Amino acid sequence: MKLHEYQSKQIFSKFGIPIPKGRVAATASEARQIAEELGGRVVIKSQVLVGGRGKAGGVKLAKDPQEAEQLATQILGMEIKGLPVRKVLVDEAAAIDQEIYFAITNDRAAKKPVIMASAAGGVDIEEVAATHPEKIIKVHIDPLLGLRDYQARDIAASMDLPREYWKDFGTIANGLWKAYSSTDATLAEINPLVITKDKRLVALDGKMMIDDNALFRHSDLSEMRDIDEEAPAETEARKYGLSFIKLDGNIGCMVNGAGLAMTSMDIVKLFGGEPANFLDIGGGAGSEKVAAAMRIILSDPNVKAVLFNIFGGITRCDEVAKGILAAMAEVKPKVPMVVRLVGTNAEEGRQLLADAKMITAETLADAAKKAVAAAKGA
Amino acid sequence: MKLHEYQSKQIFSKFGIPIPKGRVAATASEARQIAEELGGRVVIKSQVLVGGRGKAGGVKLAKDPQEAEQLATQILGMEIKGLPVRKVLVDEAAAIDQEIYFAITNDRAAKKPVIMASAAGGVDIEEVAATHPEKIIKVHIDPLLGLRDYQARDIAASMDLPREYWKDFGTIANGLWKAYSSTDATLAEINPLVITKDKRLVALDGKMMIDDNALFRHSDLSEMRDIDEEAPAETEARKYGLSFIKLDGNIGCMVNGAGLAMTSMDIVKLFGGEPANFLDIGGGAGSEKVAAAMRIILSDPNVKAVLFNIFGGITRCDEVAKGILAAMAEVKPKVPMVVRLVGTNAEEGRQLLADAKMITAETLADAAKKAVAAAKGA
Amino acid sequence: MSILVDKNTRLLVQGITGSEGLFHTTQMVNYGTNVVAGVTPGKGGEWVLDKVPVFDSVKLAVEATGANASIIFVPARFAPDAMFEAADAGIPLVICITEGVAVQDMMRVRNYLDQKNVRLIGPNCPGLLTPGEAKVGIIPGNIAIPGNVGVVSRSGTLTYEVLYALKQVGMGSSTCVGIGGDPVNGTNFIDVLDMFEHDPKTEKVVMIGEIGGTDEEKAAEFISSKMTKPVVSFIAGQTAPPGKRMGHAGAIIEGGAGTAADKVRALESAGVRVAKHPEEIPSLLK
Amino acid sequence: MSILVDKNTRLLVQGITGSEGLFHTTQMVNYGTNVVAGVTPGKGGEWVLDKVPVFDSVKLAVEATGANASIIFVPARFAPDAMFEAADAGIPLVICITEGVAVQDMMRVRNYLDQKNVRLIGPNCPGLLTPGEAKVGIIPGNIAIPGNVGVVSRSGTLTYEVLYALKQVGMGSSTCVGIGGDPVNGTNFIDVLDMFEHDPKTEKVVMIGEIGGTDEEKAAEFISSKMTKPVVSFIAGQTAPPGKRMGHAGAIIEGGAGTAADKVRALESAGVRVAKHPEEIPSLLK
Repeated sequence: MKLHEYQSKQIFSKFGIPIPKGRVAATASEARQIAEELGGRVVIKSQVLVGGRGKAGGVKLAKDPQEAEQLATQILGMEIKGLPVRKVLVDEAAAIDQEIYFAITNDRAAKKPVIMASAAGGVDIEEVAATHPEKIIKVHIDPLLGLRDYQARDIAASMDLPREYWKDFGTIANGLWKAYSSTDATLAEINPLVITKDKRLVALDGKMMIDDNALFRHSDLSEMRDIDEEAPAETEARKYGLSFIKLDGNIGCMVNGAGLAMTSMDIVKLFGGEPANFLDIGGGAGSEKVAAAMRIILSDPNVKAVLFNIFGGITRCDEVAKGILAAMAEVKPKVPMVVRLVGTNAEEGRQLLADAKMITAETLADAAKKAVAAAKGA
Repeated sequence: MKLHEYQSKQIFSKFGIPIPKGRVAATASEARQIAEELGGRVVIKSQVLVGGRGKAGGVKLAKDPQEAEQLATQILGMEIKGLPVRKVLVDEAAAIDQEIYFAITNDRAAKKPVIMASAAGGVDIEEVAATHPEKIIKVHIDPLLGLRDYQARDIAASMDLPREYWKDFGTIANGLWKAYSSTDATLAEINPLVITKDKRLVALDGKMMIDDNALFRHSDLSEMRDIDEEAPAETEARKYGLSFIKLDGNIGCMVNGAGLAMTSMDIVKLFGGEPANFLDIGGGAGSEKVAAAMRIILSDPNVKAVLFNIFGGITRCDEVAKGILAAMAEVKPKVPMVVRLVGTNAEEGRQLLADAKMITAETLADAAKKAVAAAKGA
Repeated sequence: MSILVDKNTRLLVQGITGSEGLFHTTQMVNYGTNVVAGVTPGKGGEWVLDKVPVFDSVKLAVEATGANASIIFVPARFAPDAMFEAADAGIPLVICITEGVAVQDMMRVRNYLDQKNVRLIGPNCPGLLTPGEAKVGIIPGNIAIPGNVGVVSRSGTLTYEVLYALKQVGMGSSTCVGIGGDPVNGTNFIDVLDMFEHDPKTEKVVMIGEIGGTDEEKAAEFISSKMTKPVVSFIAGQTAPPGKRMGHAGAIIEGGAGTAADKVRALESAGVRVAKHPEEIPSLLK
Repeated sequence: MSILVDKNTRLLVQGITGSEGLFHTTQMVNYGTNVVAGVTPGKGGEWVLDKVPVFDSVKLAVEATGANASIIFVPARFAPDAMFEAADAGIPLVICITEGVAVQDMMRVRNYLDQKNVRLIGPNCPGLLTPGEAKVGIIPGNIAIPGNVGVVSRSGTLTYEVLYALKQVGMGSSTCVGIGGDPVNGTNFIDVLDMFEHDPKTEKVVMIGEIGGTDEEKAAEFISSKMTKPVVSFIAGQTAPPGKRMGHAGAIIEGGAGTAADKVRALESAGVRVAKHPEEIPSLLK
C-alpha cells in the first residue's frame, strides 16, 4: 500500500525526523488559508500516488497566499498520469543548499533491510544510480539487531556530509529506521533530504510503502489507504483478497497462482489474443471469492471471452466450480467461457460445470487458443 | 532500582496485563475513599521496598470502607524491617482459585533473559524452588528475537494450565516481556498471578527492578524512584555515582573497585576491626567525587577511623588526593586517617598529601592493621 | 535417491487440524508420505485420520515421534512463530506453504534460521514432491511420476502444469521443489540446482522462473560455471505490464534487472534452453 | 608466548580522544604496546601523540592499519554500539574497559558477538597485560614483571594488588586477564583457564573471584576435571552483607549459590588453595 507524501511525512515527524511546516488541503481556499498561517513563500504539491508529478507540473512555488490559491486551483484541476488530483500539500518553502537521497527498503537478495543514501539526491536519483552507482551508498541492517548508530555515522562519512550535520543525520537515520520497522514498510524514502541555507537537515519529500501482508497489525495505517486513487475494481478485488490488475485486452482471465496467471496471459498473447486483466485468485480460494472474481471480470465491458485456468493444489477445483456457478446465476454472462480444470478435485469440478454450457479445454495451449477464437467470434 | 508494587502493576497494566482495580493512598481517609469507590471487600497493602511484608502484617483484608480506614491507619503506622510504611495500595479483593508464579529476569550464566513459571506460586515460591525445582519451569528468551508466542504456550502447557486460559496467558506473557524489555528491567515478577473463582487471570502482586545503568534512557522511570525508602547517605552517594552501603562498624572505608572494596572490608575484619561501610568510588573518579565520598563517610558518627585504599589504574591517585584535600578543608575531620596509594600517579598523589598528617601504609594488610589500631585508639 | 525428502522422511504437520492442514494431510497420507505427527496448540492428545497423533507443541511432537521435517499450514500471521518454533525444536527441514507472510517477519525468520542451519522451503510455496516416495506439500500427487528430471520452481500452479506436461509424454521427475515466489524466502534456485547437480538420480533439470528479483540471473551464472547437467527453463510474465514499482529504491536496489527478457537472455547465454510456454518443455528435454 | 595479546597485537583504541582514552593510550604506548590506530567519530584525520592516526570509524581504521584487536574507552551508553561496530568490522578480539553498561544491552551484544566468533573481554574490566610485551588496558604496567603465573580476575583493582604482591617477591606473570565483574560479560573464568592450561609459558595460575554468580563454582569443576597446572585463588566479599536481593527470581535462578563460603568450598574441593587475603597469594604459589 502506497502512502501519500503528507502521510509519509506525518509518520517521519512522529519518529523525530524534521519536516517542513505545512498541511494538506482539499480546496484552493483551504490552501490559501494554510499559506496565510505559514507566511512567506509556500510550495503547493499535488498528492497523487504516482511518480513524476513535478515534471507533470504538479508542484509549484507560490510567493504569497493569493498565488497559493491560484496555483492550488490549477493543480486541484489536474490529472497526473490519469489520476485526478484531489489534495494538495501546502508546505513552507525551503532555501536549499544540497539535496540528499536517503531510503530504507528490503533487499530481497540479501534478505535484509538496506539503507541507500547519496549526496546526489533529488529527482534524478535513478539516473545517478544507473550512471554513477558508486555515488549510492548501500548499508545492510541486521533485521534482528536493527540499525546501529555507527552505521548512520559511516553513511554520513561516506557521503562526505560535513561533520556538523552528523548528529542530526544520526537522529534522522534512527527515525527512518523506526518509521520503516514499526510500520512494516517495504520502502521509507526521503528524497530529497535537504541541507537548508540556514544549515538544517529537513525531509522535504517523503514516500512510504506498507507491506499489505502486515496490515493486520497496523489498523491505523490501513485507515490511511486512499481508495480514491484506485480503480473501483481493484478496491473490490482487494476486499476479497484477490490480486487484480486491469489491462487493455478483451480476454478476461481467472487463474490460480500468480505465475500461472502470468503464463496464461503470456500464452493468450502468444496465440494472438490480448488479456483484459491479470487476476490471481490465490491459493485455497473458496466459492465466494471465485464468484467475486468473476463479477469483477465481467464488470469490464471490453471483455469478449473469459478464460478460467485452474490447476488445483491447495485450491480445489470443485470450490472454483461452485463459485463460477454462483456468479453465473447472479450475473448471467453473455460472453463465451473457456474453462480448464486440472488437479485437486478436478473431476468433481467438471461434473458440477457439466450443465453450464462452457467450452472446455485439456491443455493450457488449447485453452488459450479456444479463448482467443471465442473472443474473435464474439 | 526497585519499584513499588503499585508502580510495577501500573507498568504491567500499560502492557495489557490485567491487574485488580485499585489505587495508592498516603492517608487512612484516602484509603477509605478508595474502598468506597471500589465497593466490596478490599485489600490494604503496605508499599515498602522490602520482602516479607505479608508475614510482617503489612497486608490486610477489609470487609468495608470503615474497616479499610482502620486497617490503613494501623498499617500506615507500621515499620517493616526498619522501613516506615508511607503508602498503602487499596485493591479490590479477589476470590482466588489458584496462584501462579511468573517472572522474567536475567540469567547471567546463560547470558539471556529467562522466564520462570510455576503452578505452585505464592509466598512460598522460594521453598518450592529449593525442594521441588522440577515445579519451576525455565525458558530462555533469545535477546535479539524476543519472546515467541509458542514459548508462552509451551510454558502454559508445562504448568498444566487449563487450555481455556492459554490465550490470556499468552497475552500476559507478551505483556510481561514488553514490560521487562522496554523498561530495561532486571526483574519483572508477578507473584501471584491468580486464576480467580470467576475464571480470570489477574496479576495480584507485582515486583519490578530496573537496571540503574539503563536509567539514562528512561527518565519517566527515574522519576519513580522513592527516595523516602533510602538512607539519605545512599541517595547522596547515588547522586555522585558512588556505590555505597552503610554497615554497623566504625572504620570508614573508601576504595576504588568493588572487589578491592570488599577485600578491604574482609581484611579489616580479618585483623579484628569492623567496617562502617562499603564504598566503591568506581573507576576514574575525579576529585569532586572523592570529596563527596569523604563527606558521606564522615557524616556517620560511628566512624572512628577512615581507611583509604586506592590502587590506581583508570583512577589516578593524584585526583583522589585532590579530592581528599578538598573534603578535609571543608569538613575538618577529627578522626585519624590511614591512606594507601599505589599505581597510576601514586607518587604525585603522595606528594599532594605529604603535609596532611595522614597515616600512610605500604601493603593492604599493613593499612588494615593501622586502621584497626587507629579506630581502637580513638 | 532424491533430494530433501524421501520414504524415510518423518513428517510433522503444523496446523494439522485446520481446514487446509487436514485436507492436505489426508492427501499426503494417502500418497504414502510418512506423516508421524501434527501440532495444533490446544488440541494435543487428539488424533487425525485415526493414525496421526496431535501435540500441543513442536517440541513435544519431536520428542515423541522423532519427526525430522515439518510442513506449515498455519495462517500467515502465525506462520513466523511456527517457523521459529520448528527451528528451536531442532527440526532441520521446514516447508512453509502459507501465503501472505509479512516480509519483515520473513527477514527475521530467515536470518534466525540461517544461524541455526535450518533449511527452509517457502513460504508461499507448493512444497516438495519426490514421486513414488513422499509428497510434502500441496502438489497433486497424481500429476507426476518417478523419473530423472529435477524440477525447481518459484511458482506454484505453474509447476503443476510442467509436471503434468511431463507426465503426458511419460517423463518423470526425481524431486520437484517449489521454492515459492515471495521476495524473501528460505531456499533459492542456486541451492536447489546444486542439490540436483549432486543427486545421482537427477539427469536433467527444469527451472521455472518469473519476473522480479534477480534469482534467475544468479542461477544462470551458477549453471554456466558449476553445472554439468542440462537445464531447461521457462520464465513467466513475458507480457506482464511493468506494474506498480517500488519507488526509486526498488529500481536502484535491483539495478534495472528482473524483466522476463533479461532473465531469458541471461539463461540462454548460460546454455539453458528456454521454452515459449510450459507445455513446450518436454520436447526441449528430449 | 602468552595468551590473547603480545608484541604482534595491532591495537585500535575506540574513544581515543576522550580523557580516559587519551590518558591510557599514552600509558599503553609508553609501555611499548603496538597501538596502530584510534577511532573517534568526527575526529578522523587527527593524530594522537603525534604517531597514532585517528579515524571516523572502526571499518576505516581496520582498512588502513590492519588492526586486529580493539580496546573500548567510550562512555557506557555508547559502548554497546562500539562493540557492535568492532565486531562488524571483523575485529576478532575486543576489550571493553567501560563500566556501567546496561545489562540488556550486554545480552544483545554477547549473543551477537558469539554469532560472529568475536572474543570479548569485559566490559567493566581492567583489560589485559602480557608483561614485557603488551599492555591492553588500564593495569598499571609497572606493577608486574614477566613470569610464569597466569592471572585471571573478575575484579579490577584487586588484580593490581595481586600482581603487585607477586612482584614484591620477584614473581612475574605470563598474561594477566581482567574479565570484569559485570553479570553479563564476554569471557569467563573457564575460557581463560583453558587458555592458560594450553599456554606453554604459564606454569601456575591465580584466579581471583568474588561473591555473586556461579562462575567460580563452574571454574572449580573445570579445574578438577581438565586442569593439570596448580591454581591458587582468592574470593572477595567473605564478610559482605547479603545485600540487596533480586527478589525471588535471583534466588531461584542461582539456586542459593554465589556466597563466598560456597565458592571457597567448591574451589578447595577441586584442589585449589584459597588465600585468606591477596597478599598471601605469593606464598601459596611457592
